[in-house]
Amino acid sequence: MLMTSLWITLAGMGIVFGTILALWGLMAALAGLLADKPGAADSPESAPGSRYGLEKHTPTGSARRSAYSTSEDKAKAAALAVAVALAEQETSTARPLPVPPTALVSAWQLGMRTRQMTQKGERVNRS
Amino acid sequence: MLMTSLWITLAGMGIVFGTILALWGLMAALAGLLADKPGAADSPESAPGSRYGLEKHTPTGSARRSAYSTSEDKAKAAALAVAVALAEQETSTARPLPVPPTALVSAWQLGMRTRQMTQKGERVNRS
Amino acid sequence: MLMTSLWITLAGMGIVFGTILALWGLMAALAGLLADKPGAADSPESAPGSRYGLEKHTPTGSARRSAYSTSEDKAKAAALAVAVALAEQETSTARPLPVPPTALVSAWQLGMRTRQMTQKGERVNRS
Amino acid sequence: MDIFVLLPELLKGFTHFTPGNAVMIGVGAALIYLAIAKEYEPVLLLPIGFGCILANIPLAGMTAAEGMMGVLYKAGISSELFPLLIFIGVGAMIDFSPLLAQPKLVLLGAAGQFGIFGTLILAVLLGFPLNQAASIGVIGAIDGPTSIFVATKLAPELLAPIAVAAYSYMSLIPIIQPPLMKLLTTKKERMIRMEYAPRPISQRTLVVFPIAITVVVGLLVPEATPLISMLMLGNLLKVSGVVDRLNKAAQNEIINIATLFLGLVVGATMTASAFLNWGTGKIMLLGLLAFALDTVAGLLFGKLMAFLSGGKINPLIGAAGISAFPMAGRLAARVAQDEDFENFILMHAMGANTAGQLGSVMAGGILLAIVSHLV
Amino acid sequence: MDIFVLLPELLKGFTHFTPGNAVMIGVGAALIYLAIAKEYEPVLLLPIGFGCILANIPLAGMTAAEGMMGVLYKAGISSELFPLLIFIGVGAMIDFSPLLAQPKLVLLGAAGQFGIFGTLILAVLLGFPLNQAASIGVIGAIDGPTSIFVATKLAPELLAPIAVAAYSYMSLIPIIQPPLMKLLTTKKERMIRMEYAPRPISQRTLVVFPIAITVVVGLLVPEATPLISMLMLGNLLKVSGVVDRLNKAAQNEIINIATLFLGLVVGATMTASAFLNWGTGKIMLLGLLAFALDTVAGLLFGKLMAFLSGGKINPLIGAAGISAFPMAGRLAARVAQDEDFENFILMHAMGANTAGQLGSVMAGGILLAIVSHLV
Amino acid sequence: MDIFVLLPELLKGFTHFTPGNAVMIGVGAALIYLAIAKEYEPVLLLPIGFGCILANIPLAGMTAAEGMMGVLYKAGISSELFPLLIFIGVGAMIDFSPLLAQPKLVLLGAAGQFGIFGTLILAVLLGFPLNQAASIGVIGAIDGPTSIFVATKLAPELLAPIAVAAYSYMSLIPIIQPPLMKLLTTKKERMIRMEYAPRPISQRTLVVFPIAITVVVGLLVPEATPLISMLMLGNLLKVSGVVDRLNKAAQNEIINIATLFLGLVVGATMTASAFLNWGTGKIMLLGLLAFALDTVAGLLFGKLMAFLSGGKINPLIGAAGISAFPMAGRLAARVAQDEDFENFILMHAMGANTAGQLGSVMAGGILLAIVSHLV
Ligand code: NA
Ligand code: NA
Ligand code: NA
Repeated sequence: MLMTSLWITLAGMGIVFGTILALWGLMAALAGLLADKPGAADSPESAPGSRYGLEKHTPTGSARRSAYSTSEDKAKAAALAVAVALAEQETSTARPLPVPPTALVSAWQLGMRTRQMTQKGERVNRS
Repeated sequence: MLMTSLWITLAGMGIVFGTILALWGLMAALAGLLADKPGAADSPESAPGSRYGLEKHTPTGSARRSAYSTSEDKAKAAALAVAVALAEQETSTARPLPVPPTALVSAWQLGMRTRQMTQKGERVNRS
Repeated sequence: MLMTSLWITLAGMGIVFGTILALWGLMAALAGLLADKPGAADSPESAPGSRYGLEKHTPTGSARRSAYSTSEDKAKAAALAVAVALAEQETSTARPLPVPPTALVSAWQLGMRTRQMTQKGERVNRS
Repeated sequence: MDIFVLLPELLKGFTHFTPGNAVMIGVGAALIYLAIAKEYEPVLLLPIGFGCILANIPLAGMTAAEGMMGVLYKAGISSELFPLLIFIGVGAMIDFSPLLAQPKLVLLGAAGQFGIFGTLILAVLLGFPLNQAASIGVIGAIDGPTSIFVATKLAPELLAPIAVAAYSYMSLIPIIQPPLMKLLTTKKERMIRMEYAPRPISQRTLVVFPIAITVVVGLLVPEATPLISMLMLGNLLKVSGVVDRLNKAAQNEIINIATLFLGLVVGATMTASAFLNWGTGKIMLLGLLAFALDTVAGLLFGKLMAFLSGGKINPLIGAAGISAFPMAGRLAARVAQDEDFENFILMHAMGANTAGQLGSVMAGGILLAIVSHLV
Repeated sequence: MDIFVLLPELLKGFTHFTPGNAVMIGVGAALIYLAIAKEYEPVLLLPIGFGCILANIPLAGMTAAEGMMGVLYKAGISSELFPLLIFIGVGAMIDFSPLLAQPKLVLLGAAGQFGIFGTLILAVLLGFPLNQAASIGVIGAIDGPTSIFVATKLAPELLAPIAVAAYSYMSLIPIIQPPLMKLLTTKKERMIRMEYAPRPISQRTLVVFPIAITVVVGLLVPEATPLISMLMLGNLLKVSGVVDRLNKAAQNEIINIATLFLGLVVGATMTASAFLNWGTGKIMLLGLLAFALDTVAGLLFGKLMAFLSGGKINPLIGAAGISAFPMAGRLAARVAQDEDFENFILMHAMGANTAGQLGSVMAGGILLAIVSHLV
Repeated sequence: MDIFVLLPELLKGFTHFTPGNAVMIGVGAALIYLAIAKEYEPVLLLPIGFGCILANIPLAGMTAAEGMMGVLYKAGISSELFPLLIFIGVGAMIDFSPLLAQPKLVLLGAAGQFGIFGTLILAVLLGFPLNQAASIGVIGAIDGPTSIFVATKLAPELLAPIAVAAYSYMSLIPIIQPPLMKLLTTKKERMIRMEYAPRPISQRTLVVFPIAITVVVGLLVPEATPLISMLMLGNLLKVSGVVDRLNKAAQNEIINIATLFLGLVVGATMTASAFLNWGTGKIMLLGLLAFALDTVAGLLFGKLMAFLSGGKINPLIGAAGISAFPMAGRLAARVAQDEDFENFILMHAMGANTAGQLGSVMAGGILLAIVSHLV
């Protein structure tokens, strides 16, 4: 019985890593093959995020990402990341107001969690 | 058969009153045991209604209640009650506009009923 | 087998036309019997469209219709039709924004179709 | 396939159409008229009326077991799912704080249920068997889902007339009650002003209340558990303040869809054979009586409390104990204001009104317990 | 558990993968491409395409009776619930006032159905049995839910290709119709201006209309009752103006959920064995023909009305009688405007278009009646 | 009907009430307390707690097969519909572009699954049969729907404790992970800054990704297809940008209703007999271990990648590979910022986090495949 479970662990983790490696290849291929030709990236159609209006609400918006993914400017990225973080904090505490559906969505998975983090997280860090 | 139904009435109303008495005790206990310590009532968490943003729409909002439940000022209560009544009249007739879900909710149970009251009620009162 | 299908066609189209004729009579009767008495048409209740707030979004709004159905002024009708057409074009491309439900509704049946029309339609017309 | 085969096929709709069908289609149209022109509980009477019309179109097969209405009946009525889902939404719309602020008002929620039992007695006298008489009595709960839930269990064959009575009269409250109020109370009584200095209600209390009610009522009246628990679940979703998306779903998606289908399916049971008989007439009559008896009992008990409290309680709020939330509550406050514009008893009336909602559900469960025990 | 047991277990997905599966996954991807890149009825073609992919992943078991797709198929297709729920939402989006203002336009809704029967004949000639031929013909209803409803009853085995044809060509209307319009009408005809001085339509009329239609069509064509009644119920919810929450539920929750699941489940029937055969090809071809025949018949009947009315009617609106609401209507108005920018026939075209919607549903019901009578 | 018949009838609720019921009602209340006061996954723990209370009210009959909970269990759990519907909504809320921008991060999604298997071994050592041990292990997927989906198939009798553990600990991530992070990583490692110069991701890529994942994972791990495909369907609805109404339905109506009912029904399985035993205690303990093992494995693998990459990768993002989307990702970024406020690894952490979501689903499917093959 123990042997079996060890076998399962070996086989299981093996297959997990195998499958994940396959996905790595897949993603590398996709991101390579389907990348936008230079310049095209600016056209409203192909710019990721520009198609979905919800993006502005969702936790990690490719809209935001693509905003600086093309530039190497670290500081800008940092500033943005902070803005994002703050924005999320607000979202999480904005529940009482009649927020748009997607914000409520975040309120679910991310809202209360982010808040817990602020609370507990700090508690932990203080210790 | 008639006897049976009389028995049912006796037993039924008896049990109803019995159960209701139990609830009376329960509520008295709850309201007593779980009352906010003085001062705490001001904290955003414990102030009833402050937690739900819908309150502003719902028929009899504890938000409004708690607003004057702590004060003895009758006149204030009166003024508020009027405001509430008027507000509800409006809600009930505001249906055609794209109202928020909760207002629609009232529109269901309270909207048309309030309106009927105004109509029929008055008709009755005039007679 | 072929005879049967010819029979079905004959009978089928016959019944379709028969039923449609019945509907014609029905509609003529309805529109006649239930027409508003002159003057009444101005009262907010009986003016079609005034009852539903959604109208402003729906493709062919009787609200708009009734607006000029009573006047013979062609030019006005024309101007309105254009406005309508343009409005619809916008609706169809406004999807990315958080649009009200009904607008989304159009976005479904009419949005992308209208757009296709503009695209393909023009392509065709140019040819 | 020649014309002699085709013709009867063409006219089968008419050849199977009975005068009864015609009458029932008229009834359906009348319900829709009341829903639209008079705005009598439109969200329910409109679908009921439309379902009634569908049930009386011959050979349409929608009410067959595998037809749309048959499928929905099985999914939502036989399973009792629809009334319970509606209760989740209703619970999310009720605010119990006026009641919690003045617990003694809960007694009015008991008195307002007498109509249920009074009507049961009359129904028995009119010759209805006990299970049917009880189902008819529950029209006196003056709470649609409760009536439907109990009728489905005791006498599903009477579902349609009972639902129609329950919802039609619900809309007539502003016509049924005021005369009785004027008749049974003196101007002096109606002008009684009530102190409003309730203890503040903590959010803790608001949250514990629905849970405690579910457990206590569940232990006292197990048969009432499904109804009371779903009502309290909805209320908990609202007062908890941490599950807004569930709260909104309860107040919208869930209650809207359940209401539309419940109405359609209840209406679809209104076939000529099932509906066109003296029984239906008697039920409509008894239903009206149930509403009146509830109001009278509520008012008389209100007068008793007024007397015992030494004129500190306005008997009008007794009429709000019949449930019919939130209309009866607002109506009582209004009638008081008609006597004396300065007299505001809205919060007391709403307290009695929510008590009536609780009382109705419990009375329904109690009746279910006793009768299913006897039948 | 050694490697020799494990290995086949590891590769079973591939060992069971057939070339047919590969092709069908390609088909699914193509449908998703059309949905996203070309915006061909995306709300339906995207779920259909995704469902098609799911159905061709070996051993996933989602299309088994107890798998997700199997459960949804039983719940929504076998029960015919999904197309009917979609019709409630569609009905709430249709405005019949342009038609009520010009009742004679309803005739165009009959002519536009010829494609159904013309295609049936061709399908029979191509060797399809009658039940299948009829189901294929109903692609000519140019109304997704109608096609699916009829196909489910007469030839469920053809559900997928029929649904795919119906919805793909629906999006091609702007490519299919204009050439035929230009071919069959003279510039002079296309430039005919139409008076627009309809009688004003009272709200009373708008409310009675859906009820009357339900009863009359129900009596004339019982088999069409489910479809027409749900379409009219949705319309009644909208025009009544007193049940906004039900109206909104119909236009959103109900239609959205039904559409998503309908698409997934229809797509999940697209297994290689069921889809990859000459029949599918023939059906796609016949479907295209059905659209063309509808348009031709509509235009010719439009020309006839133009002639009989002494040039008072623009034959282009005949092409709007095929249904495909609301696109065909707007397209006809557009083509007229291309000839003469001052020429506005939008309201007439929409009248014919809504007439086509009614005609399609009735024709579907009539075919169902006749064929189930013969098969 | 005399008092001697009535009395036991009156008190039956109490006479059937067991101490076990009392304890379980306390457990339910505790879960509701955690949901409201501590905001631990309230949308799930609140319904679970309420369902638990309902299941322990004697004679209420709600958990009977024909009772409300029984009906919903059959409709949504036995059919596996609820967790899959929830996944459609979750998928519509995930953004995979941070992962697509840095594909190598996907490896962290594999390491973070070790807890599943480590826990399985411990469960076996504690004497659980294999099917139960595996179900307990899947708590380590740290993804509610996956745990419930697998447990339903392998050991439905353990559904309640597994769901409770999965969702309670999910909320404790901010307490469970930081100490382990501090313990296993040096300050220097935590201060590693990561370049963020990803290739831009085209919309084409975002659209093809969910489709490709469905097919590839479906072929590699057929048992994972239902979960992964619904997750990807939701994501496709969002990124396609052409089916906003379906996207919104997935993110609201569908997920809200499924979540409410899933919670209620899971809670309703918490009867005293099924829940009050040592097994439950062990499961809660093992669940906690699963979370810890996942985190440790993730961190160690992160350190390995940091070493191999020559200090270019911050090992903290390894802790985000356990899934628990999106909290674990944000937590890792936060802890890094606590060391050096200028250090922003949010995008890398979210990439690892979404990889963890994929890894969890696949690991769940793989375990299902292996174990159902052995049992
Ligand atoms: Na009552
Ligand atoms: Na057609
Ligand atoms: Na995991």
